[in-house]
Amino acid sequence: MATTTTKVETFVGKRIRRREDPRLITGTATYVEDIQMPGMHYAVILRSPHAAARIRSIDTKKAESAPGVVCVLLGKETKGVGAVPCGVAMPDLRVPQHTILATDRVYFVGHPVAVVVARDGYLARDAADLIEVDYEVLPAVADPEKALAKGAPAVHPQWPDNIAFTYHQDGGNVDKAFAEADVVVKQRIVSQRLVPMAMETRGVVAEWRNADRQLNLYTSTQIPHLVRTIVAGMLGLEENRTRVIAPEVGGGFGSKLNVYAEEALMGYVSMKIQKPVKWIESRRENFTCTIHGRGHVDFYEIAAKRDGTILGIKLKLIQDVGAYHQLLTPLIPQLSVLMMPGIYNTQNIRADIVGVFTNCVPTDAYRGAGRPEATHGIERMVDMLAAELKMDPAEIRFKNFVAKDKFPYATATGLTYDSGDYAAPLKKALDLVGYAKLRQEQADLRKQGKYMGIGISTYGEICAIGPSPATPAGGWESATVKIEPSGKVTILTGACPHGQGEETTFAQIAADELGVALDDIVVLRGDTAVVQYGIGTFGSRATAVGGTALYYALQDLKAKIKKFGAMLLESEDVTLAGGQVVDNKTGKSKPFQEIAGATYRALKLPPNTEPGLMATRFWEPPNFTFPFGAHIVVTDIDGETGQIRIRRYVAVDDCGNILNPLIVDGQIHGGVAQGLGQALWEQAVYDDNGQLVTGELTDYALPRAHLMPWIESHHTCTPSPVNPLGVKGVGEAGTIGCSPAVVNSVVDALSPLGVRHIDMPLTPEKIWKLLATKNRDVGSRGATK
Amino acid sequence: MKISGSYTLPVAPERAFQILQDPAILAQAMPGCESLEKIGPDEYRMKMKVLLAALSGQFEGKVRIADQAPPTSFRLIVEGSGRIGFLKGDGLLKLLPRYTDYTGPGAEARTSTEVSTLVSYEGDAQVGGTMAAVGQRLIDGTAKMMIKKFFDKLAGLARNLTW
Amino acid sequence: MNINLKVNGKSYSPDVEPRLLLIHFLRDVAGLTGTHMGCETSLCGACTVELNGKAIKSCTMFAVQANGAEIVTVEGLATNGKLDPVQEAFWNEHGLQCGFCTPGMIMASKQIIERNPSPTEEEIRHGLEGNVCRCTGYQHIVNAVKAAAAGAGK
Amino acid sequence: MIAQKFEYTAPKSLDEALHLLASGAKPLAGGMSLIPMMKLRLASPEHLVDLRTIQDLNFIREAGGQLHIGATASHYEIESSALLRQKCPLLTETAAAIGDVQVRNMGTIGGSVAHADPAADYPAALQALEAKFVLKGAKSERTVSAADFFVDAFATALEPGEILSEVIVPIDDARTGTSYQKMVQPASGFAIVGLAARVRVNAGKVSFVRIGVTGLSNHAYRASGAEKTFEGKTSSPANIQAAAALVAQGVDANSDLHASADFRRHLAVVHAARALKTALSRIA
Repeated sequence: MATTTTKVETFVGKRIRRREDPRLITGTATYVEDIQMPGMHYAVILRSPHAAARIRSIDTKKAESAPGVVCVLLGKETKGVGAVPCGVAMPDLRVPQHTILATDRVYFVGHPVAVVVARDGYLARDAADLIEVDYEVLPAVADPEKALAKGAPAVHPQWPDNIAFTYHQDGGNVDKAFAEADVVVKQRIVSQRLVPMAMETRGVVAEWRNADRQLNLYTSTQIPHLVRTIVAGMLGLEENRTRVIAPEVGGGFGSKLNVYAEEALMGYVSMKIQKPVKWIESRRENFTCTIHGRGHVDFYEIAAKRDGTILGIKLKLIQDVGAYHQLLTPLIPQLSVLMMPGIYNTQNIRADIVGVFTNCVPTDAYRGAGRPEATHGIERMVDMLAAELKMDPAEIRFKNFVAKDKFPYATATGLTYDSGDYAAPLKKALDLVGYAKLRQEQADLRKQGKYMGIGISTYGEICAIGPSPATPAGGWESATVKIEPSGKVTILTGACPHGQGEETTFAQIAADELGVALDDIVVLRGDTAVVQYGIGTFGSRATAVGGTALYYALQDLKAKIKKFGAMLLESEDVTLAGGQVVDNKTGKSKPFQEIAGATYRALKLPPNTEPGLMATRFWEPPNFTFPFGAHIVVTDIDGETGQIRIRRYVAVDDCGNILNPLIVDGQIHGGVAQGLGQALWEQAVYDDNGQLVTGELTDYALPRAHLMPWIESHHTCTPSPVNPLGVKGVGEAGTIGCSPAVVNSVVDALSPLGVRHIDMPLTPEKIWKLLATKNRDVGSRGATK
Repeated sequence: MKISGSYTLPVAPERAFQILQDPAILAQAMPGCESLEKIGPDEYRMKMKVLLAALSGQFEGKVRIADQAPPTSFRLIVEGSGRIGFLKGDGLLKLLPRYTDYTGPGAEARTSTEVSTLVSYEGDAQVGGTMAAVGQRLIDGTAKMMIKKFFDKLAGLARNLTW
Repeated sequence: MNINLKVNGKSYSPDVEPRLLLIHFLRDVAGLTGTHMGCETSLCGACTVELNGKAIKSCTMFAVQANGAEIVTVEGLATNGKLDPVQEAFWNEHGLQCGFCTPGMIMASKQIIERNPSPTEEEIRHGLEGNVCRCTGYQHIVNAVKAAAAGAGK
Repeated sequence: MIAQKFEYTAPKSLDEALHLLASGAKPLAGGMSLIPMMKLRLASPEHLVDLRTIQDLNFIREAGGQLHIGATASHYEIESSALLRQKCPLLTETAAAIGDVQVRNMGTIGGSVAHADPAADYPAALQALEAKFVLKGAKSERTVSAADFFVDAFATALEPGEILSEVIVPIDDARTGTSYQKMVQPASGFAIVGLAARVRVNAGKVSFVRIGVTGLSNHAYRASGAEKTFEGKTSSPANIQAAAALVAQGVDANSDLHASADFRRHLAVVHAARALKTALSRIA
């Protein structure tokens, strides 16, 4: 028996390459489209080319008799299937009946009208062309502001005003704050519709096993358990006989944090044809039928004293809902309102949201979900305020930050910020970028007629979503840890990572807690038949909430291991360290593996102790976490073409403790790319008739390698007190911090021309027009008292 | 999408007005038009085959003429839909006499004193379906090209038919 | 139509419909599902494979056009269980997250290094123009290509 | 994502191909434009004739004091051709600006030129080079100049049954400076505008100017007004600007989501000046 403890390598905090990668880099991972089953059939969905139309008739005869076709289903046949749910309950929320196939009317381009099932995907596609639908085209409205105007076409005839919901929030005394202000700045700010564009489109394989009354549903989702509960309900199946598997998932960014018509539809098809069926979304469908993000028109007012002290913020927020509510649609703008004070010490807040139906695909969560919109608004307003007061944008921020000794800090919107040192990342970013020197250079360049801008954004965000009362479907997360008789460790997490790397970070946590090697640990997720109920991966929550559930499950097991170790060592006083249980008096030890075997062999059990080593924890977070940071962007503008070149991108993010810096950097980079996408290139544009004119990659411009700047990523570290890991979450930080920094930078560059605001995306043409026209005041002037 | 432009036809406005509403002539002049069949007063059913580079599509639709004010203006509404999408054009055509030298097709047969007609058009074009999603950068140029083809053909026909 | 082609060194002589896309041949006929379809307009690069030594988009080619060709897919890179240096570099540098674009990204990266053994950052980024990644912001991919080039040059 | 059924032939010889084309088949070269449209079912040809399998169409060679490029030479083959780099650098520079690596590996000059996309890159260079195109039919062969070839959006001088078999460009010696300047549409990689310039200077004066423009209107053209203005002048910035200012004159500029007609015109002028300036700087 070994009597010395070996020092085992620790993993948390190290740049450890990911354990999920071998299958991904060798092309052997299994995404939904890779699944093949005997007897598999293929579905193609026929969709509406019109944004609003009545369906007069549908003729499926030719399609039904086409080669290979098994059936063609229409909305009248699937009427018994439950509606696609909105998961949000609020007073006066208008929820249109969202059937899985259109029945008598279509509400947006891409609305599913019929499904063709054939034994071969090519034949299914051929047959879809043979369906004849007679549409009576109706007037459509695709712009939320136009939809609110009197006389606008009604998206849903029963609600002629097109209002889907309203929401009001008031904190402090806004009227007093504005009455006492020396200066009020107002601005309309648009956060345009975006297409999440996960590289893997959605896809579903449904396999009905009649004898078992069992439906197996493989779907590319971030929330397999919620999909199971809801789809089972829609189809009238038993939840315990519905198995949802999220195999490898090729990106989500919120677009797969949903329950879609096609998930229930494929279940229905498989039950009908008694065969497995596969549907893979085309990219065109992905553009027109998978949720979009953002879609805000915001009217901000910010009130301040002449010294720059912010007194209050008002917001009227128009949220473009689209034709229906998807799972969380009405919740997203509420997250914006929660985030309204930003990281500033402002106790007077008023917000009014109006959600508006349009003949477009629904909006819902997209990377950041409500927080990028809010941060973009606040950070633009703070910059405009600084400009109005002729203050330096860094100085006005330092002046208004919530001080670091004020935590926990209660906001006017009802949140309690957990911990923070907001000045630290800004100071660090200013140092890194060489702020004073850059301002000098800027002054010199201006003399030469050149446009260079320095843009700052200091953001806070709401992560680790979230306490259950604040979420529609539970905000806890679960973990099971099983230590097998051989000492190998299996983790089952309710989180559902799809690129975030928890197969690695969770193994790091467990390896350090148990003192075992990373290779001894397997992390399983994404299968409702394997994993206890879970909530899923979104809202920068997987590590902060799911990792904490794992941490507590590990503590339970450690206690049990120590109990067994103490029994085997016949000691009362033992320690678990380095993979050994050590008798603190004698120094004698038992390796962890031997103890694991003993718990299953169960020849002898400690008092009141069951055999085996398995623990499950459902952890309810007491609060959100609130990461923060500062991004600084330096831009040079081509005065002839309006093109923007990003010279420097400095990101200093504070996401609390960092488990794996390699992965955290990757999250920041990817987040920044999506923020830059919104700031510079991306826009989902519908024309007046509701046609999505950026409906393919030919017109929807994405960040590409040659367009991206080098991101200088740095950190400060303020651990969160909310969870024992001290982590805050980092999945959305890059996106949230990015867009206002870019726009602030470009507005700063053009400020000598009197430019004070530009809406995204900052296309060369917009910039050129500002450079070319005399009247450059594109926004309303701030009303100065 | 807004469309506008003008074209000079080598005939007088009265004749131009007639030609522009003659289904037989329209059928010949409209690019890709395979048939035009009267279904009501000033309303015609149309079959059309659009060939544009590799793009090809069969469209069925309607042509309607409205708000006639001979010989100065009328509205032309064209609608078509097919597998690859649908298109709709609604425009006001205004006809003005022109006494300046005409140099377009058919010019050789004319003298400079003859009156010709300046047809100016202004309206909306809509494109929907797959075409709308992938063809954004092509729609403007294509619409212009189709309109130009239409008038070129019409001018040629006018010349042959009129005198 | 009967065609002959080699994929990852293995010969195939399938009878295919002319309209069968090369990617569907690889995935559905040859069973090599590592190559992914990410778009239909030849703009995302997830379907990139090597055809006679050149990186091409297998979703924009019919299988019949590859008659007589030699194709390498991501599955054909590792030899005897040893990863290709580009694969290894993507792993080491965290050049992937969800992994969906990765096979195409790796194939495009190989082409960059084959044509230019010591590419600059700008040349790497230019070489990846045809491949979209929605997760990484490309920075770790650029690092991976650099690392692979440095390693391959040793 | 799935094309309609069609027949496919890979002919061994050009004659065989021309025979098939004469009976209504459509030519397939690199497929970079055609196949995406077929997948979206915007294009549904009944019979495709693959030109890439014809050896006779793939060459880049010098003959008779000119450069001859076969229709199926890929953009990559052109971009990386040592012969062209030395004797027609404008073409290699333009080829390198097309699409992305994979597209350049597969796409062909013949396919691109015959497709005549108004925003394609080659046509600007080929206009500036005063290229000649050899058009072959089952019973015909003719040579058409670039000026006469590009007729309208996607419309060329090609008659049904004819193919573009060869592109002929002149040899530019070191006294000719050339440049291709492009404003890229960020989504598709096509040109919002693309400007190709060829210039020579003699005794301190600009003696020869050719400017080709793509992307601005329905087809690529030569900006003759700008050329005439610049010829005979010094290459001063003011003269460059004065010439560039004329490139969009009288042109019916296209407009789309990515650039209005006005912006396109402006960009054409800016890129013309840049192309001229760069071309001048490259004169040995």
